[in-house]
Amino acid sequence: MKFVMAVIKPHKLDAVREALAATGVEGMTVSEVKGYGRQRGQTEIYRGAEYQVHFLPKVKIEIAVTDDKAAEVVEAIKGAANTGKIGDGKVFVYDLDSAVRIRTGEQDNDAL
Amino acid sequence: MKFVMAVIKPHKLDAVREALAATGVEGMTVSEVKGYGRQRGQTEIYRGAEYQVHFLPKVKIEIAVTDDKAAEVVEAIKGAANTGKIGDGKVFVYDLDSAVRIRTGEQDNDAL
Amino acid sequence: MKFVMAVIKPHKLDAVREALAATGVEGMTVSEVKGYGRQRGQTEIYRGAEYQVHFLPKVKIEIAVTDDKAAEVVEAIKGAANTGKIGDGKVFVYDLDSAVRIRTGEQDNDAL
Amino acid sequence: MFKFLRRQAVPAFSLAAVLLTIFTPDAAFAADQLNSGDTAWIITATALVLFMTLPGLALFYGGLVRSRNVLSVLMHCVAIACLMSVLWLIIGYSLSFTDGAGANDLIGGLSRMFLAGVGTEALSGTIPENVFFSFQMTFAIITPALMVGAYVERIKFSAVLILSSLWLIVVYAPVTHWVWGGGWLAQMGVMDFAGGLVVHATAGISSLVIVKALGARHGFPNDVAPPHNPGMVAMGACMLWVGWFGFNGGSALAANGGAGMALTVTHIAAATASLVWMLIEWKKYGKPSLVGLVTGTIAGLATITPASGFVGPIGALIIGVAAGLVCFKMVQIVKTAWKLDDSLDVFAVHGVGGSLGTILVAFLCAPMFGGLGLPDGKTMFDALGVQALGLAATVAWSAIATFILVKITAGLTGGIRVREDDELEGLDITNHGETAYRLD
Amino acid sequence: MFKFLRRQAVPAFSLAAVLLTIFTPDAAFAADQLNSGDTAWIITATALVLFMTLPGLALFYGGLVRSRNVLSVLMHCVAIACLMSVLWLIIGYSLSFTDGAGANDLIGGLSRMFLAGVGTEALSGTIPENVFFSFQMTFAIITPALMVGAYVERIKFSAVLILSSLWLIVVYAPVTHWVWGGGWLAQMGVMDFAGGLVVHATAGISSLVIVKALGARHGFPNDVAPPHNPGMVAMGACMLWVGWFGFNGGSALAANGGAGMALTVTHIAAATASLVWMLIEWKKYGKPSLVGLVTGTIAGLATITPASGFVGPIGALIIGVAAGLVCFKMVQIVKTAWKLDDSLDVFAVHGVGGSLGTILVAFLCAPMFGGLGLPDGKTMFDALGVQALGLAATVAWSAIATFILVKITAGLTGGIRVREDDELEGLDITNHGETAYRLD
Amino acid sequence: MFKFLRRQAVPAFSLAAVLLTIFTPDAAFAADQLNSGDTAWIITATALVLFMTLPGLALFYGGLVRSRNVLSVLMHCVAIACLMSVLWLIIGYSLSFTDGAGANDLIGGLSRMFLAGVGTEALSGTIPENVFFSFQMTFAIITPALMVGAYVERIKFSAVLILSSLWLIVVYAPVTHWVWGGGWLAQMGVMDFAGGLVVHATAGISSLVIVKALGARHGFPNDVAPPHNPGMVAMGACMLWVGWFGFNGGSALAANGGAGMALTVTHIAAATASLVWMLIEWKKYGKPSLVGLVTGTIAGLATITPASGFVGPIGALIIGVAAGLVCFKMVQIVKTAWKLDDSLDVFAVHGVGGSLGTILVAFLCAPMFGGLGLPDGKTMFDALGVQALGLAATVAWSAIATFILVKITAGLTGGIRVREDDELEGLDITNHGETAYRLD
Ligand SMILES: Nc1ncnc2c1ncn2[C@@H]1O[C@H](COP(=O)(O)OP(=O)(O)O)[C@@H](O)[C@H]1O
Ligand SMILES: Nc1ncnc2c1ncn2[C@@H]1O[C@H](COP(=O)(O)OP(=O)(O)O)[C@@H](O)[C@H]1O
Ligand SMILES: Nc1ncnc2c1ncn2[C@@H]1O[C@H](COP(=O)(O)OP(=O)(O)O)[C@@H](O)[C@H]1O
Repeated sequence: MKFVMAVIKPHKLDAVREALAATGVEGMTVSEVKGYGRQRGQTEIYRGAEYQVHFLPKVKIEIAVTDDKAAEVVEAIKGAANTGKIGDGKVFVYDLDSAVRIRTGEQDNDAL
Repeated sequence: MKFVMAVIKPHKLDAVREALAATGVEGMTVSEVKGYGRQRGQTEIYRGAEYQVHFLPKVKIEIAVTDDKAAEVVEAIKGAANTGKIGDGKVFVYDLDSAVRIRTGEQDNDAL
Repeated sequence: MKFVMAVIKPHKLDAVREALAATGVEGMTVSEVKGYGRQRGQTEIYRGAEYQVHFLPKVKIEIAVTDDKAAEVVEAIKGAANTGKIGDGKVFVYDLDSAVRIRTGEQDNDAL
Repeated sequence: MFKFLRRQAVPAFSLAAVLLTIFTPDAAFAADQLNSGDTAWIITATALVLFMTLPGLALFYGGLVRSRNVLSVLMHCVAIACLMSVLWLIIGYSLSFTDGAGANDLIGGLSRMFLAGVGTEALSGTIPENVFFSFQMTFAIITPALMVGAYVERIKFSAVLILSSLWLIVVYAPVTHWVWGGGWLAQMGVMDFAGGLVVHATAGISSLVIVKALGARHGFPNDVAPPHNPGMVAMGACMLWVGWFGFNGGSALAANGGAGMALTVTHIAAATASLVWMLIEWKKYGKPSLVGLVTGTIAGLATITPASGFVGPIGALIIGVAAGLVCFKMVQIVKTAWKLDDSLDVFAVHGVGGSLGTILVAFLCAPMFGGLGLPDGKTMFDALGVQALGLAATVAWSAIATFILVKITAGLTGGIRVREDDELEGLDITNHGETAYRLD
Repeated sequence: MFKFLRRQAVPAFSLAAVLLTIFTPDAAFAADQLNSGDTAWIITATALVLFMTLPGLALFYGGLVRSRNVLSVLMHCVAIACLMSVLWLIIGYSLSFTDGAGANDLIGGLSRMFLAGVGTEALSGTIPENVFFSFQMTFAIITPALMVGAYVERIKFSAVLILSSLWLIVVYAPVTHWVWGGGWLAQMGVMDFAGGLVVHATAGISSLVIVKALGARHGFPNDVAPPHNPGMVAMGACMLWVGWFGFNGGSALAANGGAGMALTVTHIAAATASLVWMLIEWKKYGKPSLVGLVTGTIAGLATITPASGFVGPIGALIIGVAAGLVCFKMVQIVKTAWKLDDSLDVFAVHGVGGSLGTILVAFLCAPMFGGLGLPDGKTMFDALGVQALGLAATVAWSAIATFILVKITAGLTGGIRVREDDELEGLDITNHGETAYRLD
Repeated sequence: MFKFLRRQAVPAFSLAAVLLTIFTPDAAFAADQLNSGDTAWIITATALVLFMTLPGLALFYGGLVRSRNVLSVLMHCVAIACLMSVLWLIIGYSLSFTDGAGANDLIGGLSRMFLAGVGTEALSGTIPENVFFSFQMTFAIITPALMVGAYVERIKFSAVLILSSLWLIVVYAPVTHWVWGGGWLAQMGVMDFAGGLVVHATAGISSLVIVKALGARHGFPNDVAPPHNPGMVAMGACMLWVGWFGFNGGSALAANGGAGMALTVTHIAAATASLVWMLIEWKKYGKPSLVGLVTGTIAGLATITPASGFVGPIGALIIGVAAGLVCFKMVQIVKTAWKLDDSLDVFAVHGVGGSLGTILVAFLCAPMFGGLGLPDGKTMFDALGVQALGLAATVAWSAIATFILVKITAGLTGGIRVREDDELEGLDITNHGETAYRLD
């Protein structure tokens, strides 16, 4: 199994969710994060003073998938999250040892 | 070392924390996430209009453990977080390369 | 590639960000988490009643790095986040399979 | 007895106005004399009505949108308040409340532009004219601000400012003149105590017209985000409720039993409509919600508004029940049947509520419902006719004028809607450069 | 001089009432005449007291619970406000403030149900009776709403509505009649200016009884979640403070030096008790907290309430110190010694504060403490006796009646407590289908 | 006509005061007689001004800091309100408003300590003296609370309490006596209707002095966190706006056309300055922000304050424009050129605004700007001279005295600044043991 973790722009979440659903992904976990990258934060101006906001709001998506599906999932995210503008985010993949569904106790691929 | 990541129902956090303490786990990191799975979100009704809430509030728990403890930790979580109802969540396990305690510089198993 | 995940004290975030920038790290993802460890939570007193706050606010940092940089990054975090007091946090490292930059489609080391 | 006389600020009418507004048995308070108690109350009422918009309405609406647009909603409300105040001083008040000479049936004159000639001594009834001016100003603020609820989360800020300004002059000022300033509806004796026509019907109808031109929010109707902060909604609703005491009670323009009755019936209608809304939800969806409860409150308040100086407590109970039932139903109809994204239900709650009250008052002012009675020689049918005519005229003018004003605004701003990616990213950061919650 | 005369709305007493309430040197304001200044102030005070509940108390309590229950707390407060208003119109006011004929010692009559016969002309003292009705209504709203603090985070919403309704009729209306409506305590000359007995003692004691029946929250006492939003608590407390000017100052039922003194002493007691609470915390825990500071504020306000028309500034300082010391101690005792989960300390703050003030006023109204003095021929001991008797009777009746009402409510609702998993998941989503904060 | 007479509470002056404050044509209201309408309004105004601080200012400031310090800001405001109230009772009022005999030019006497001798009958003009006391108390609360904006996020709580207390006695009370209490500036006829000198100039200048001694926040100027909750800022600003009706309108000490004009011009200046600030931002940065808009509001309000009883609507428009332009510029200058971390711009907004209004009133009170005119025999230059002198004296005394008081406070508290790691961790948890948002 693989664990896919992506950081995307917040307003792309709906599009990504739909793209993932289309690939048959049945579950994911999402969290609000702040990101720092080439897009060097932003400047907000309050009362004329510039405030350097180093971290921009991003959304992190985590999806456990079977090995054979990993590539497709990465592609789906890439496709849906891409705006061509800086700050679009990244997708990371690493190995997953095991997975368990708490409710049923199902293991690994069955648990995804 | 193993890294155990679990997504559970928010109101089960206290029970899981206690169950983990009982297994001797001394540290964990918790965050608020939103989950999407078999439990297909929920509908909230405001002024008669139905709002599809795709993601439900969940809690994510991360625990780095020694290899020998991993199974026990997974069991503890399963036991404490189970309500038998859809949306109970999942536990994922993957390999951890190294760990460091910042305060002391202790490494790996000593750092957990 | 390696994935470095660190849990630190919130007010050390700026120092860590600067230390990481100094090592040439160009991107990271940050989230607010709650931690539980040797530092056994804290007690807040409201109207004379003691409330046991089991989890303390922490900040989680995630950085994907090339293999050769991992050690340096861990050192930078250790250096900047250390206050010598309990609750300073931990750094975890694990293997990363692949990385993709969504905007350009660059892969792996190029994507970091 | 007639509202228009009570509101009228033109000196020529003031003697009559004063005589008519005195409810005290003591006739010794003669015309043209300041009453410090009345003045104290109307100054206070002015503060209360300002409080309805700032921050009441702003919070009520702000909590209903998603968090990435909350600041833009607050911005709309505050900026409208500022701009309408200045326009009211420059020309709005004069057009509404002075004698328009030959055109007086339709619109007032220009003699009070910049409050010319109004010093500290000028009276309007038993209160200083500057207090009357300020009290009315708070109505001119909240009326365009009500329409914010229709176009949130997708409109350009520049369009908000231009449209509201034009609307104040072209829709609000004339209708105010018709009803309260001695215009043709006032002459016919239309009953609109505190703004069922002037405030709620105008804003409600105009909202529909704007929504039609603007289009729905991305994702409407199936995938719009739910209210981001129902507690903020409730807080705003509570402030609106408290402030409405000034809105309706202050419309008596005196501190007397008329004001007291107005606030009593206002309160009862609000409470009743809230409970009705709650019970409908409980029955229909199994759970009564906070947002529903306080939406009922606003529906009750809007509906009692035109009637608040004419009905008694029993009338208020009836209006409360009607408001809850009808407005609840209309919210569904607008969104589901008409498929219009009147996002925060300005039409269904304010437009429908204000209209409903305008019609109901013709019946409920009857003594048999504990009302204060019609003027001598008038029948219920006479009254109903005038009310219906007033409503029809107000609706027609609001709709037509707003339709044209939206076109003009679109011309001036290059389209009144923001770009889609700005909408998705949220108006707070894209239009105002700010982030609402930074709770780390 | 006696409070009950001042509150009394029964026509038969109104002449005396008016005469007694006139503090101006000018006797030319005769009985049965409307005073627009008094009316202006009491209308305003009505708005201020409504503001105390909506949103003041709602926010104060809402911030103290955990975030998954905040909407349910707001819902409780708003729904109680609505329901009590309607009940007050139907029967509460009449039972409290009309002549109960043979039963008048204990309860009023039914002649004012639905405000029958009260038009715009009816007066109560120098103000319209509808204003008096509305002012008192806001007291009938806040009193059951105070009890929300006792049962948050675990009660069924239906139980809240039923219990509050019964309580208004069975506990609040009779005690109000006893003290302010010409009943037996009024006849004995009990001093309760703005509701130490009527409001705070009744709500405080009844809270304990409810808590006893309801049981503690899951996790109590060691593992209950701390306040989720102390800033919201402080905001609510500030609104309560401001609104309390209407509560105590308005209880003079006139705009005069009596009202002015009432608000002066109210403010001083609140400020003093806040500082005392802050200092205790600083000494005891090393850090003064915001929640502690504003809890002291409320303790001071509750404690001065019965005394606010009878004491001077020195008395207010003394009451402030006593309130801070005693209420702080009682909070610990209820939770630690008695192990009762009176979740937001309704008994310790309101019950104890109101009772304390009720007793202290017997001493502090003496001129030697700058008080306004006892009526001729009364000694401090006489007064103390009456106050103690009034307190004992109020406590006894509140406790017994509430005990029975809780049983009835439990019967009607199938137990007043929610299921445990609903409690754990939070009342917002399980009882009202809503989520409080969606800040993404 | 002169403000000082109007404020004056010393019995010896009260006859003149009353005569001068009566704007009604009816001279039948004789001296030494309570006016219930005036009293109703000033009681209400007292509530409104308290509302400005609690919670208005607290929220306005609280939203501007980062989330880890928001509770400490609320705590500062509430605790200052409590402490100043008690000190005002003990000695502040007496020093400000009684006759200081030989020293009367500079300071009042001690005869009214603890409100000695002030019962319910004592009058100050047409209102009870206890109402005048309370109204003034709310000014004595907000003035030191304004300074909170200068030292947030890094000061010790103990230093806040000590410094504010000393400052009330040493800076606020004397300047109040000079201007409103019959002191030397009052005798020269300085015009300060509602506190341009007494409130805004004193607080503004003193803020700079404190900032200089305290040092900048960690990270200033490049790396300070932006406002954590602009919606809270706007909510607070709205409450300040509404409350300011009581501040300026109440300063007429009567419910009449003077009060009405004061609130009219206050509102217009606030609206205008908001729009000006918005337009500058829009032009300069491409986006108008909510925080900017409402900062303009406060600038307009502060600037009109000294002038609000003397100018007309045209004057208010001019003051609004001037306030927007000048205060906007000053915010930049203080932070960028002077590199002073006056964190929430107390000096640039309040100090500069209040001073600007104090000077402008000399011109704008002229009838050619629609103003109410100078007293007979006075020229604009006479007036300007007095205003400039008053400003210079106020600035000088505030600066020197505050400099010394900061030293004393530092001595008593072992340095007024918290340790650096407490600053980084945030004052909420380190100084008050509380967490602001727990939204899980
Ligand atoms: N090395 C990294 N490790 C972890 N997260 C990263 C890394 N680089 C970027 N990110 C995340 O991806 C987001 C987008 O990256 P950024 O460099 O701004 O955009 P782009 O990929 O378009 O160049 C960042 O805000 C951050 O959250
Ligand atoms: N494939 C997955 N990858 C990541 N997280 C998942 C995945 N599947 C489920 N989750 C997380 O687990 C939660 C519970 O899953 P769900 O399918 O609703 O319940 P159940 O396990 O009872 O069938 C989801 O809300 C989501 O946060
Ligand atoms: N085994 C673990 N797995 C995951 N996170 C941990 C673990 N142990 C500690 N942490 C995280 O590190 C933080 C600091 O740990 P703690 O034991 O309190 O401090 P120290 O490292 O100084 O002993 C905790 O709050 C928690 O977030």
